[in-house]
Amino acid sequence: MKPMKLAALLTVIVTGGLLLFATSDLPDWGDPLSPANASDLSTYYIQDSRDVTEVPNLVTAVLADYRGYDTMFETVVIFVAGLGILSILGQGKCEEPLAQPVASEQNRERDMITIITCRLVVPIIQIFALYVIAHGHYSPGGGFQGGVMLGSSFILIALTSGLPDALKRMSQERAIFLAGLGVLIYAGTGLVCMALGRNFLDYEILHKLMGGTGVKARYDSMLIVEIGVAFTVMAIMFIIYAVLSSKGRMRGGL
Amino acid sequence: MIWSFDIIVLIFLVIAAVIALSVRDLLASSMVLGIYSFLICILWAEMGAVDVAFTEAAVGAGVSTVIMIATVFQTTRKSKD
Amino acid sequence: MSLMINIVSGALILVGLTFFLAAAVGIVRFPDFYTRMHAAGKGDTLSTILILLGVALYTVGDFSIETLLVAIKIMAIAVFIMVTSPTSTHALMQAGYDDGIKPFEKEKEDKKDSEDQPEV
Amino acid sequence: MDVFLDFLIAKFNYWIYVILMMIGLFAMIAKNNLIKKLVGMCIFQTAIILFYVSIGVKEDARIPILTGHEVPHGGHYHTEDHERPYIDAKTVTNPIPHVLMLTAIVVGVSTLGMALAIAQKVHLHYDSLEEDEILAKLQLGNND
Repeated sequence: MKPMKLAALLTVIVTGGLLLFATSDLPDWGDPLSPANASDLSTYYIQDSRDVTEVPNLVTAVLADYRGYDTMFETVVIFVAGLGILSILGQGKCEEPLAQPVASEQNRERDMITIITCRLVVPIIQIFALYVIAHGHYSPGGGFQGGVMLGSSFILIALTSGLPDALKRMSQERAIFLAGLGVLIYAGTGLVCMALGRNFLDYEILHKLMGGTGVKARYDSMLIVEIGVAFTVMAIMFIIYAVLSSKGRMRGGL
Repeated sequence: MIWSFDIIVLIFLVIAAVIALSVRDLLASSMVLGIYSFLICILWAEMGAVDVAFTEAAVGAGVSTVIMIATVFQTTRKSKD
Repeated sequence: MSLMINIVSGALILVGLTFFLAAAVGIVRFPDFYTRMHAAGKGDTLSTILILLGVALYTVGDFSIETLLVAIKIMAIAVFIMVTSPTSTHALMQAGYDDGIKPFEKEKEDKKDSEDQPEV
Repeated sequence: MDVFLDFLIAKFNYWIYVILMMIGLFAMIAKNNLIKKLVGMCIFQTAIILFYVSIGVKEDARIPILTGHEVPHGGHYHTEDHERPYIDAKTVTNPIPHVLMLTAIVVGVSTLGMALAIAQKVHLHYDSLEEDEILAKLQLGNND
């Protein structure tokens, strides 16, 4: 293994030296007039996107509206990753004994203090996650962050009172259903736009269904899309944990 | 942006990365990777990317570390390098 | 009035940082796992709450509904930390106990070497 | 001294990103343990994301959330009637890199989960996470 390490070191030093040399051509850190910062596109987003969408958080506006196509397929990537993990490790057919003694499954006494605290804390986390999803237009947050927080609240249940307890609340089938539902909500919004005669994910036309003006339709459909993202992310985060912590058996766990 | 704060956090970042790769216990390695994620989260908050920092705080310190530890628990804790 | 609030909040933050320093010194200097977690759990919780209290007081300095809302949010964080931080310390201790870590005993250390300070 | 300090502030970030990236690359090539390789992958990935985010930084700029905005009540959204203040693009951080990288982080954690699942599968088959041991067992299997 020694020559391999030497070759790696050589590669890294050469590549790093070249990249360090190339940094002299980059614009200064924090330069407001660098090509990326002074481009017409970013100036447009900063100056005009609030008038067009009524959303003060520019990141949400660009994420869910202008770059909605990109975000939709990122959601699909997450969905596919969850399915891939399930198909690599899932099945629950593996017969080799558990790494830890089976006692951890049922008999091990769970700690009362942590369970009670988590019962206290999990609803607060979930409410805060819903707040993050719904308030993403005005503050940092949105579907991805809220979804991860919702997923981690289920992970917290699985960590304290055991994976079976968490699977009772969010079974594998339900998680996959919710993940698919999230993608369906996102793509369905786009398809409704198409059905009304505009391009895919061009929310402005949705005011015919929701009432109000085109601007309000964009504002509202961003929330719908974020909810779809949150469903997918929540379900997939929980599936990843549930599969990895139980080697795909969906029982036992940490 | 506060450049002095930035430089300090960046130096800590390199230290955390080196420790995460050089420690032989994989559990400790995952924990240090969680610290690394949190330092990056601080860095992004300082750079004005609040949404990215929020995501990293939820993902890096929450989910990423947990699934890493779950894998280490299910496989093996020892590492030869 | 504003100056008074600034002084009080600054003092609160300073006291909190002192406790933080004490907790950090405790983590380094205490002899075994349990005492270290003792220092970390108690010192961290108290100092974080004191610092957050100082920040909340500083925010209320120029009083309006918005700053009051921000202060209430900060205090909500403090309450959350007050519930969760001791629990996480307890869970860590429990895990260490289940794993069979022996607590530090003074007598055995004395037999080994008669130094005043226990080995870290 | 001032010239040197300005140069340091302007370029120090990029140097550290390159160093982090190279640490990750070295770990991915040279480390023997599969989990260590994944840790290296994480570090590499975050270095690239750091580079992207730092492109959008502007000196003395605010976060990309506009304030001074009153929420219209009762569904009255007359954008033409509102007096919008002119926003100087220099005072707001560039939001585009944030958007690109926000999704990259969440996709990154799901790919990390995928990689960990493959590592668990490898451990299930070869009972080891060390590269050389796995290769030795593969050789053994081929010789049969």
